[in-house]
Parts: sequence; C-alpha cells; structure tokens
Amino acid sequence: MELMRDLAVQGVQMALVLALAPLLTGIVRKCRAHFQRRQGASVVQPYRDLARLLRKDVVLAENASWLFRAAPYLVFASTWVAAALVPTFAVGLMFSWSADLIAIIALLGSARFFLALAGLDVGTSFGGIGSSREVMIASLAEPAMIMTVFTLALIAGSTQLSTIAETMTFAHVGLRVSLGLALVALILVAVAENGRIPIDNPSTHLELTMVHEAMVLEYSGRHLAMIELAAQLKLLLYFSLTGCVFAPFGLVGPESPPWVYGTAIAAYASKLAIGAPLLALFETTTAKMRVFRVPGFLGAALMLGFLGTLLLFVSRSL
Amino acid sequence: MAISFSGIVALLILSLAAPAIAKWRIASPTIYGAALVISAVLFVNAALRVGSPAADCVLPLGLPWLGAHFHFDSLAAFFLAVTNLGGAVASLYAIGYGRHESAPGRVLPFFPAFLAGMNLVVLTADAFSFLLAWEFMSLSSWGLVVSHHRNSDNVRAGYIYLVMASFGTLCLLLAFGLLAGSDGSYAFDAMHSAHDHTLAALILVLVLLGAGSKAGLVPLHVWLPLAHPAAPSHVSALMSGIMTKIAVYAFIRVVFDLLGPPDWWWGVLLLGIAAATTVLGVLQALMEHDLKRLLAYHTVENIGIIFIGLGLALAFRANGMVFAAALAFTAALLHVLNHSVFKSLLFFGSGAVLSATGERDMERLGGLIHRMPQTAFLFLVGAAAISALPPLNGFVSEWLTFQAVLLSPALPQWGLRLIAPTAGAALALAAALAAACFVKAFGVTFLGRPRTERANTAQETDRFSRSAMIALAAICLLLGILPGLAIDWISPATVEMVHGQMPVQRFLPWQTIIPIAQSRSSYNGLLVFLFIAASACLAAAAIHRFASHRLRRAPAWDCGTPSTTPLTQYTASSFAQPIRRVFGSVVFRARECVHMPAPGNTSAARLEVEMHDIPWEAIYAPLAYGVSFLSERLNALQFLSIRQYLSFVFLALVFLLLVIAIWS
Amino acid sequence: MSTMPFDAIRLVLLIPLVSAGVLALVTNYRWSSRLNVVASLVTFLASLLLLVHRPASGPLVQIDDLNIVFVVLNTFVAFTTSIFSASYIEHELETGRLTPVYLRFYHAMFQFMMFGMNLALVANNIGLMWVAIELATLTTILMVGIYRTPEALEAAWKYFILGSVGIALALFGTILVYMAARPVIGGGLPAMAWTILIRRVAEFDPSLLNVAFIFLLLGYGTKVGLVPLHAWLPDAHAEGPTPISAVLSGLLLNVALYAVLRFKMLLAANPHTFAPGPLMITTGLVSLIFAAFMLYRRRDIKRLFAYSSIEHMGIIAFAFGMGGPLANFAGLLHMTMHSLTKSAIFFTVGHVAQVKGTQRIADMGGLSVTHPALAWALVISVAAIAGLPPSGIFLSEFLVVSSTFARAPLLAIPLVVGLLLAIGALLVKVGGIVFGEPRGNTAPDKASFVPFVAHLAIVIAAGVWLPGPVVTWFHNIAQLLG
Amino acid sequence: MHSLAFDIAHLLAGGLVLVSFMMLYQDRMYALINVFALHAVLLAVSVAWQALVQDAPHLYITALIALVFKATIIPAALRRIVERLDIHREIETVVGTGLTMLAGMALVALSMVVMLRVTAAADPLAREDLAFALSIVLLGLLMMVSRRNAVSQVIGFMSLENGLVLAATGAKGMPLVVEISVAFSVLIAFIVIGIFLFRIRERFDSVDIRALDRVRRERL
Repeated sequence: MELMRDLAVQGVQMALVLALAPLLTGIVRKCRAHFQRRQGASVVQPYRDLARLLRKDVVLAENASWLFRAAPYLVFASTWVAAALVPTFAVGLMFSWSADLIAIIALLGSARFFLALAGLDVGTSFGGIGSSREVMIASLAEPAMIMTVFTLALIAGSTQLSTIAETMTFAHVGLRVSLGLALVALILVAVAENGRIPIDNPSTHLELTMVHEAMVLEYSGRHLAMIELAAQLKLLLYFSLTGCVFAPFGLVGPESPPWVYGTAIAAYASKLAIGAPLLALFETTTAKMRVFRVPGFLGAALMLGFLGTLLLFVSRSL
Repeated sequence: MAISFSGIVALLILSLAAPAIAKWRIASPTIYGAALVISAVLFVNAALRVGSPAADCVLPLGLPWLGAHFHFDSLAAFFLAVTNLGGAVASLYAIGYGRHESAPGRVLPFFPAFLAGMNLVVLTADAFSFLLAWEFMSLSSWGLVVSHHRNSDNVRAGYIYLVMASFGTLCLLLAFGLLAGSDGSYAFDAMHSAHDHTLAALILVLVLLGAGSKAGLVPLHVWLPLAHPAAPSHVSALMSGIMTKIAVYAFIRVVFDLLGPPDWWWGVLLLGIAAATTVLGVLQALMEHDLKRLLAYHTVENIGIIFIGLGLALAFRANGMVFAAALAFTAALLHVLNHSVFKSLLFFGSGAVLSATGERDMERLGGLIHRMPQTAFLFLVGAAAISALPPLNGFVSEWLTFQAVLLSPALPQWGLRLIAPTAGAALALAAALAAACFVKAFGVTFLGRPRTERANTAQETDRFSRSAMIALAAICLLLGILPGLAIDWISPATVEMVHGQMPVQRFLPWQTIIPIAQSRSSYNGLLVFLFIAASACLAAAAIHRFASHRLRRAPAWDCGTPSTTPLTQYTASSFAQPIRRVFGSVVFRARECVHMPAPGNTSAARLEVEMHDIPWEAIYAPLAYGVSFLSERLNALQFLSIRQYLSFVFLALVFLLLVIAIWS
Repeated sequence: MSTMPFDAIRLVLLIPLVSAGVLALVTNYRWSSRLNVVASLVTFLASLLLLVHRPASGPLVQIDDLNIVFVVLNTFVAFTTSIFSASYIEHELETGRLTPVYLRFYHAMFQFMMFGMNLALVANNIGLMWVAIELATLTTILMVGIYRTPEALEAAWKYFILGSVGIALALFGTILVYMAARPVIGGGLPAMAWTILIRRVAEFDPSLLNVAFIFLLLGYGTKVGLVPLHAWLPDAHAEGPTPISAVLSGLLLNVALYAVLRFKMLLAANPHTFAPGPLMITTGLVSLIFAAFMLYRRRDIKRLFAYSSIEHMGIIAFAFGMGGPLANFAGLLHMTMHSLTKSAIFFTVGHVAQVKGTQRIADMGGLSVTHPALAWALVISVAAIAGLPPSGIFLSEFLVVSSTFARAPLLAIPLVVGLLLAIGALLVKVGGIVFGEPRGNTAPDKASFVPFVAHLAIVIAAGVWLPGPVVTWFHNIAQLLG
Repeated sequence: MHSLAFDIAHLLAGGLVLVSFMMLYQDRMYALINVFALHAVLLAVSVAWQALVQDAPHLYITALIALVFKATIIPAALRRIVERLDIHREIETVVGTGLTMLAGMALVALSMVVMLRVTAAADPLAREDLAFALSIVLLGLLMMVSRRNAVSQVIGFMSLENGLVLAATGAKGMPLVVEISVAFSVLIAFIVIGIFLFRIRERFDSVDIRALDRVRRERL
C-alpha cells in the first residue's frame, strides 16, 4: 500500500511536470507579450504547437545519422527524468534517493551533450555555431551550478534535493549571505541554461544571436517536438528547483494525508504563477548580450557560487 | 603470487621470442593472442586477490644483500587487476589492429615486455626492484613510442619521454634513499617507520616529482601528449590508461603506505597541483585537434581528478577523519579503474579511425558515423563516460569526489578549507569542459560530412578491435550502473591505505551507493539508467504509435543557405574558438588577430591565432636552452692546443700543491 | 713463489709477451688474427686459473682480492676484443686503411699492451707497476697513430705529450712514496712492495704521503681521463682502430684507476694524512658533469662514447672517493660493468662505422632500417651504459646514489643531475643514429655479435641477479678499500 | 764530511734549478739546446755526487746515461732536427719572459713550502733534494706550457725528467729498477718523439704544434 502510494505520487509528479511544462512556457510568453504591449498568443499555444509538430512529417537532412534521430528522445528522456527528480509539490519521492542534485545537473548535462552533438551531425555551419556556443555557455554554467549546489549542500549537509528542501523549511537556516549569493548564481545559471534573454533569444532566428535555435535548426516534426518539450521541461525544472530550495513552503512530506497533496500542488502552481511573470519582466527589461559578453555574465555566476561556498567553508569555524 | 610470477615470466619469454618470429605472417596474432590469455589469467588472479591477506615473497635477485622483495596486498591486487584488464583488452584489440602495423618487429617484442614491466612494478616491495621494474616499464614503452620512427616527431617524443622518465626515476631514487635513511634499508617493510617532518616533506616532494612526472601532473605533463599518441593505438591506450595509473600506484604506495602519518599541508600541496592539472589538462585538450593528443591531454585532466581524490584523502587522514578519507580514497581508486576503461576505449576508437583513414587530425575527418557506425557508437559511449554523464562510470567517481569535497568543511585547517572548494570548482569546471571537448572530438570526427576523401572511404574496423571496444563499453556501463560492487571490491585496499572504508554497499536495495549515509546523499545508476531508457522508449513508442512516424529525406536546410562543400562545416578549431576566447587569453596567452583587406580589395581575410604552451615555455624551453648554452660554451674546451691542455694539468697541480701548502 | 709447476701469474704475463714476439713474425694476417684470439683466450683461461688457485705473493708480483678482479676482467675483455678485432681488421684491409705490414705491428702491439696491463695489475712493486703502465701507454700511443692520417697522428701526439707528463708526475709521486717508506722500512725493494707498504704505512710521514698522492692522482688520473686531465682521451678513442678504443675505455682506464685506488688505500691506512675522498669526489663530479655537457655537442660517434667513458670514470672516482663498503662495492661493480658495456658499445660502433663508412653521427640516420641487428645492439648497449635497467650499471648507479645518503646526502643532487644530463645526451644521439629515414650506406654488415652478446649478457644478468660469491668477493674488496 | 756532502749536493741541486731558470729565459733555439745540455751535465754531476755520497755505484750508470744521452746525443739530435726541419730559430712564448720568470719564482717558493713541511725526521738531504727536484719539475712543466714551439716543449719535458732523476737519486737506496725505468722511459720517449717528428715531418712542414692543431677536420 505504502509502495503503491509512493509510486502514485511519483507518477503524478512525472505527469505533472510533463503537463505543466508547455503551460509554463505559454504563460511566460503571454506575460512577455503583455509587458511589451502586445496581444500575444494564448497560453495554450505551446500545446498546440507540440501537437502540430507531432502530426507533421519529419524532414531529415540527407546525411543525418542515427544519432540525429536518437538525440531528441535521449534529450527528452534525460530532461524528463531530471525534472521528475526535483520536488515540485512533495519531498521524499520514491526515486528521489536514486539521484541527488549533482546527478540532476549531470542529467541535464547529458541532454545538452547529445543536443550539441546533434547540432554537429548534419554538418552545417549553423549547427556548429549553435553547438559551439552552447558548450561554451555550459562550460561556465555547469560549474556555477555545481558551486551553488555546494553552497546548498553544505548548509543542508546533503546533496539530496529532498533533504535540502526539508532543511530549508526550518527557520533556523535563517537568512544567510551564502544563500543569497547562491540564489543569484542559480538565477543567472537558469537564465543561461534555458536560453533566455540576455543570453539567448528563444524566439529569434538571427544567425548572430542564436544558440539553442541554431543547434536545432535542422530538426522538424516530432523530433522538434521532443526537443521543444525538453526545453520546456528544463525551464520548469529550474522553476521547481528555485521554488523548492528558496521557497520551500507548501511541500508535503512522505507521510502526509492525501488531501494535503491538493494544497501542495496548488502551492506549487502558485509558485510558478509568480515566477513566470518575473521571468518575463526580466526578459523584457534586459537587452540581448553579444555572445562574448556571456562569459562575463556566467563568470559572475561562477564567482558568486564559489564565493558562497567559500564563505560557508570559512564560516563553519565561527 | 605464483600465478603472477609465471605470468610475468611468460610475458618476458614472449617478448624475447617475438623478434625471432616477427617475420612470420601469424606472428602478431600469436603474440597478442598469447598476451591476451596471460593477461586474462593475471586479471582474474588479481581481481580475486583483492581482500585476501597479503602475501610476501623474497627472491634472491636484485639488490645483492637484500634480495627482491615482493608484496601482494589488496592495493597491489587492485592495480594489477586494472593493469591486466587493460592489458587483456589491448591484446584483444591488437589482434586485429596489429594487422595494420607496417613494422610489427618494432612493436611485438616490446608489447609483452611493457605488460610484464607494469605488472612487476606493482608487485615489487623494495626500492631497487621497484625502480628496476619502473624503468623497465619506461624503457619498453619507449620502444613502442619510437616504433614509427620515420616520423621525426615520434623520435623526439620518445626522447622527451625517456628523459622525463629517467628524471622521474632519479627523483624516486632520491626519495627512496631518504626513506631508507643512512642504514640503507631498502625493503619497503623497513621503511614504514615514522619519518621526521622535514624529511617526510622532502620525500613527498620528490615522490610528487617522480611519480607525478610519470602520471602527468602539471607541469611535468609535457611528455605525455607527445609520447602517448606516437605509439600504436593499443599501446597509447595502455600508456594513457594504465601506465599513468602505475604512477598513481607508486604515489599511493610511498605516500600513503611508507611515509607514515601525513601533515595536513600535504593535502594543500596536492590539491593545488591536482586542481591546476585538471583544468590545464582539459583546456589544452580543447585546443588540440589531433585526436590522440586530445585524448592524451584528457589523461592529464583525469590524473588531476584522481589526485584531487588522493589529496582529499591525505587531508582527511591527517586529521583522523577515517571515513572521509576512505571516501576520497575510494573515489580516487574508482576513478583509476574508470579512467583506465574509458580511456582505453577512446584510444581504441581513435586507433580504429586512424587505421581506417590514416588520419589523426580531426580537421581532416568527419562523417565517420556513416562509415563506421559501430566504432562511432562505442566511441560515443567512451566519450559520454569520460564526460561524466550519468549513468556511465565516469560520473560515479566524479560524483564520489564531489561528495568527498563536500565533507571538507569539517577540516580544521584554513588552508585546506580554502583549497578544497577550489579543487571542487576546478573539478566542476573540468567536467563541463571535458563534455565540451568530447562534443568537439566526437562531433568533428564522426559527425557532419567527410572533410577529405580518405574520411569518405573509411571502412568499419575489424571484429577483434570491435569486440575489445564492446567489452570496454560494456564495462563502462556496468561500472556506471552497479558502482556499489566496485566500491565494495575496492574497500580492502582502502582499509590497507587509510585504515577505513566506505559503508558496505552491496546490501543496499537496488544497488544504490551511499558515500557516508543515505540521508546525506545517494546515487543509483541502475535506476537512472532504467529511468532514462524507459522514458526514452516510452516516448518514442508513444509518438510512433499515436503521432506521425513518417520521414522524408531532403537536403539540409541550414537557414536556407546550404553549402555544397564540406569545408564550410564547423571545424574543431572554430568549435573551440569561443572557449579559447574565454580561457585562452589567460591560460595560453592566446592572441587572435584578424587581417582584413582594405575596402575594395577582394583578397581573403586572414585570422591568425597565437598560443603559448606556458609550462613548456616557462620551464622546459629555458632548461633546454641552458643545457645547450652551457654545452656550447664548454665545448670550446674541445678545441684547445696541447699546450693549453698541458696548462690545465699544470694549473691543477699547482692548485693542489697550494691547497696542501695552505691546508696542512 | 708458488709451488705449482705452471704458475698462473707467470702464464698471464708470459703468454702475451711470447705471443707478441711470435705475432711480430707472422706475416699472414689471417693467421695472426687467429693466433691473437687464441693467445687471448689462453691468457683468459690462465687468469681463471688464478681464481681457483691463488699463488702467494712474491717480491715483484702478487695476486690479492683486489687485482684479481681486474686481471680477470682485463683478460676477458681482451679475449672478446680480439674476436671483434679479427672481424674488424679484415674490413680495414679491404678498404685499404691498413696494410698487412701494419697488421703485423698491430697484433704484436696488442699482445704487448696486454702484457703491460697485466703486469701493471699483478705488480707488487710501485716502481714495476709504473713501468708496466708506461709500457701499456706507449703501445697504445702507437696503436692510436696506426692509421697515420693527420687526425690519427695528432691524436697520438696529444696522447703522447699529455701521457708523458702524466707518466712523469706519477713517477715523482712514486718516488715520494718511496721516500716516505724508506725511513720506516729501510731502502731497497721492500720499500716499494705493496704488501709491505700497506702494513707499515701508518708509520710513514703523512705530509710526504699527501704530496705524493697529489702527484699520483694527477699522474695516473691523466690515464683515467679525469677532467681536466682528459684532453687526450676523446681524440685517442676517436682516431685509433676501434678495438683499441674498446681496450682503452674498457681496460686501460681501469688499470690507471687501479693504481689510483692502490695509493688511496695507502693513504686511507695512515690516520694522519688528509682524506683523499673529497678530492676524488670533486674530480669525479666535475668529470661527470663536464662530460655530460660535452656529450651534447659531439658529432663523432666514437668521441661521443669516449666522453661517456670520462663520465663513467667520474662516477667511479666519485664512488671510491665516497668510500665505505657500500660505495666501494658500487664503484667496483660500476667499473666492471662499465668495462663490459663500453667495450661492447665500441664493438657495435666499430661495425656501424664500418658499414656506414663514416664516424659522423649526422650521416648515420635510420640505422634500424638498414641494419636492424646493429641498431638494436647499439640501443641496448647505450641504454645499458646510460644506466637504464635491467643493466648492471643501473644497479651500480643505484648503489652509488644510495651510498651518498649515508655520508653526504646533498651530493646526491649533483650526481643525479649529472646522470640525467648524460642520459639525455646519449639518448638524443642514439635516437638520431638509429631512427629516422635511412641515410648513408646500406650495404649489409658482416658483424660478429659473439663478443657483444657475451658482454651484454653478463651486464644484464648482473643487473637482475648478482651471484652470491661475486657479491662476497666484491664485498671483501670493498672492505679492503676502506 | 756529511755536512760537506750535503752542501755540495745542495749546491748542485740549486744549480740545476738555476739552469732551469736559464732555460726559461732563453728565446733562441740553439741557446736553449745548449743550456739544456748544461742542465744534463749538471744533473750528471749531481747524480755522480750522490753515487759517491751514498756509496751506491749503480748511480754512476745513471750519471753516465745523463751525460751521454741527455747532455750529448739529444742536444745534437735536436740541433739536427732544427736544421733539417728549418725550424724558426726564435722561440715563441705565450707570456713575456719576465712574467714567466716571476711565475717560476713563485713555483720554486711553492715547492719549498710544500716540501719543507715534511717532518724533519726525514733525511734532510732528501728533503732539500726533493724541494729542488720539485722546483725543477714544476719549472719544466712551466716551460712546456709557456712555449709554443715543439722542440722547446720537448726540452721542457726533458728538464722535467731531469728533476725526476734528481729526486730518484736523492732517495737513498731506491732500487735500480727506478733508474733503469727512467732511462728506459727517456729512451722510449725520445724514440717515439723521433718517430713522431719523422712522421710529422713527412706530412707537415713544421713541428710547430700550432701547425698540428690546424689539422682538424672540423670542430668536432
């Protein structure tokens, strides 16, 4: 019975992230349009897009290899698994102990690895540009993320996301400089990783500014749908991550009565609802950076993360 | 132990017999086949020995009044297992790969000798036999490095290699001399006693120089990217994957076993060097376009990762934190195993590419995934493993290292507290850069369109080579999804060296691994693997079942500007350019300079990049210049007249008489 | 003397002397080269006889633990060299560098030289030893100049002048030792006999002994080739016939070193003299490091290995200067191993230079393609001489370095630096010869590998396993040397 | 008697040193050869005196050898060589004569200091003799290194040998083997030099060592 419930909760979580991811993207787009004084597409437009893509034929470049065809599924699977492991509304999920925060980052890294390879597969210059820039960004974003993880893990004494979230709910953690630094670093990394302005613009195909879009330029049909969905999942993942670590209220523990889950999901949804306009606002008010300004941006994130960790190491003795 | 000895003797006999039969047509399969069998037996023997009580043996060889001491404990067994696993797979690979060898007579005699040398190093337990085996290992591998001697770069690489190896040996000799003390007790047993602090520090430095020069710690790594690629690929795999681990063994044996209790600052020293090694290694790899040199630079990086683990283990041990030390030490040993597996796999893959196309330069490859799909897939597995992607094995050991870093705030010393997160950051940076590098390596070599005709006409490699690679890829996956077994297997060696061990993993449900306690952190490769596999299959099946599954082939779109020539593809150097811009200006003093023709001038623009290998230019070039300068100056003494030589005799006489006159 | 009808010492001396006379008369060079081999073999066997039955020491000749090593080594290397020489001179005749008349002279001188060296080793009299070493030197001078090319004559002339000065200095030292001994022992032969000197040396005037040792060290040190007295050595090695280079490096240097050692023993036995150790250590280190640097600029293959001999003599001098059982053991072992290895190298180099028709390193590239057996022989022997295992030189260098830790650990650093420099130089040179695109002559060689294999087998076996009796034996000598 | 014997030996040995200085001073070839002959004669006298004093008749042989070979035959031969080979009659020096003489003084002083440290227990005659002999040896060496001309170097070498003979005869009771060996070595040395000079003559026009030095294939 216990097992069944755990399984169910885990299943709900996986389905939930899958279901909410396009919606979140839709909301963000809608908000952005709103801030830009545009009408904007409906919030469910991403679902429609996905459905349309799934129905379409795949047009495959002539020299695309099996890797090109396998990559979307691998990318999607890795991202989905990663997203499923981040507590959204409940902690102590059944499989949460199978991967900690570092593993989640590494899973996202796997996804990126295959996507970057896919960008190179057809042998076009655009694919190369995208992959090359993507790995450059990742090579800074990933360490920054790990540094953030260090900060969190040192405060919580664990790299298990569930444990971290649980720890964060206790008041004695209090407000710490390190946490603040980690939050800023996390947001910077999240912006970079999800290809948002000012790093990348998800809604443009201008060759000089594209990163993510350049990589997936040759994709079409269901493959593109998988990739889009993975990107949306990733955005959701970062929202959930920020939410569960820095706003850990509303999470339910493993032995809670069923009705609590309802409120927990509601709390989660409200977190997303608050986060999405914030992101849109940020994107609207910032200008896109030149690609070679990005290292400075991410370097800042890395430094903040590192500083946060270092402060913790140092403050332990105080 | 008897099995080990007979195996080593058999390998030596094989090596002696090789020149005699090298002319035969079946010489190469015979020798490699025999080496495969012997290595396999040695592997099984060693793998089963881990955890058994240590065995000792003294043979009346070597140093006359001491004899040759041998010691077979769990640490040795672990390293022997790693060695012979690599040896067996390399032999298997070489049965096929060896057919492409133009001059088998230059490879066959050295290959078994090299294997025997590595086995011997691990077994020996006195300074003389150790150094003998150590240098024998260097010498036999040198023979392999210079086997393609018509290329003068290879001869130069061999030269630099052997000089560095001799440097290392002499440093180790000095270290052992200090360890043995004035009474000259060169057996390892006699060295265990505690040593004076300054003396111990000196020994540590010497061992770092000696073992580090073999392992490839910065700045002693310069020979490694020269020598490893110069050898035939199966030997590159052994040198990169295994021999560097023998150096790690030497370091562990001396510093953890013989040197007695460590001082805390040793950890600082080690972590600093290791962090620099890790980052510099991977950055140099990124700048490299020769596939095998790239892999060799990655060995430098991974050695750095191993030494981060070892440095942490030392730091924890110095503070009596046994469990943390065990964790860090296990992480290091596991990475030793993992790296030996995936680095061999990658070198095998590059060897397959080399024999299929005759090219090592990635800029002249491309599109091989179509021509060599199996090799491409296997190389991809290796690339994913070395990039520390879950659920493969590279991730596990790096994850354990991270866990060890996370325990470091408990260390009381400030120096360690500052250096440990720095090393962690370096590790994180290196992991990300490694992934970038292997996107480049795999993408440029195997993906895209063929850049040259030779790449276009490549053939899939032979079945022996493939089976060797398949075996390694399977091990990568197995170690990735069942790391608990490996950790338990390693733990006797951990107990020997740091007197503690990680929690027993084998009884945990679903093969989870936990470094300290489940509440702290845990990882389950098996579940992650199953998750990913299941969700990918689920998604694919669902889509193909419920949505479209049609497919059309068409020319690449490329934003509407498709190009016909494959030369417009992204090259390795253009791929690495953003990273070069980010890191290169500091690490390589890289300068980019674009020469634009004047407006109206239709000639091509030129981009010039200037990069510096700073360790080389700061240390080795001046040294070489100094030696050359001095020898040139002293050489003038060769061309004097007899009278001038006589005046030397005269002056020497007068000088000595003066000394006598004044002194007495 | 001995009651044996065939006194082995006399055999060791008389066989070379008699065969020198006979060889001077034999006109057919084939016969003379064979006779040369046979005579050398018989001498070697006679020296082995010394191992079995050691004659008591007489007033003029003696055999003890120390010199028996040298004698056996000497006759053995002479024997293998004579085999090598047989195949070597045939080629020299073909190319017309030597004429049959010169060959007669050559063979006679070869045996005469052996006589001189053997006499120097077994002499129980410092005067006789001096005479014998001079004999050996003078014969080698003649041999060095045998090609009569300007270079050969120049080398012989240089050798002659520097050698003569060395001779003179050594004689002065010898006289001084006698002067020191006379007040204690009384005049006459006993005051020059080793056996008596060493017993009574503690009563000698120490300051006289000090001065004497300086002269002896410089005098015999010239023969040893210690820097700065080495100038003759590279040229003599390079310009003479290669068998003579092998004998020079492998034997004559040892004989001179033996003399230095003997006098060092004297000095060590007198408590009031200054310690000769630091002096020998200094010259040893200077020789080692200087020669190591010089190796980098060599373009002639035989000069290269001549400098390598200087380097190794430096190591040996260092070891004996360090003193103590361990270092002396190491020095002895190193000397033995160096003799064997270096002569083996010259055997190989001789053939290489013959097939390539040149001694210039730059003209020898790609030897492993054109002459694989020679090339690998060269690689193995150079690796051995560079002290890479499993050669006996590795063992002895290990012992030399480790012996410093007991007495002066800091000295290990310059020693190791010198060794590394030398390794670097030798490897770069041999790499240039053996590898790369083939250059120069590609005619097949008719080399005889028997001597080479014999030497290298001993060297490598010693690197892995030294037989117990040899160890005890060397150990005794090491104790003797103090 | 003893005192007189000592004084005369002392005088003769001192005379040898003086003649050595004279040789250093010479810059003419023939004059040098003549002075060397004088050196040899003095040596012969000195050795003969020692033979008398020590009552060692075998030393007369040494004296005779010195007189016949060194004082007569060799100078004659050298003159012939100089004539035959048309060697420059002037001797090229490396440093000025004055400086050479000063160096010679210093060397004599050095040998005195070194030798007089020998304990007084040793035979005073031997002690003095050794000091002079050492001076002669060092002066001979100095001559070798300060002259560029081969003949003068050979003469320098022989004066060095004279010093050795002086030392050897000063050593009481030194067995004959030494004398023979000295003579032997001088003989052989000269024969070999002769051969070499001949050969060198055969190929070069001069025995000037610098000419020899010029024959170098290359800067090896």
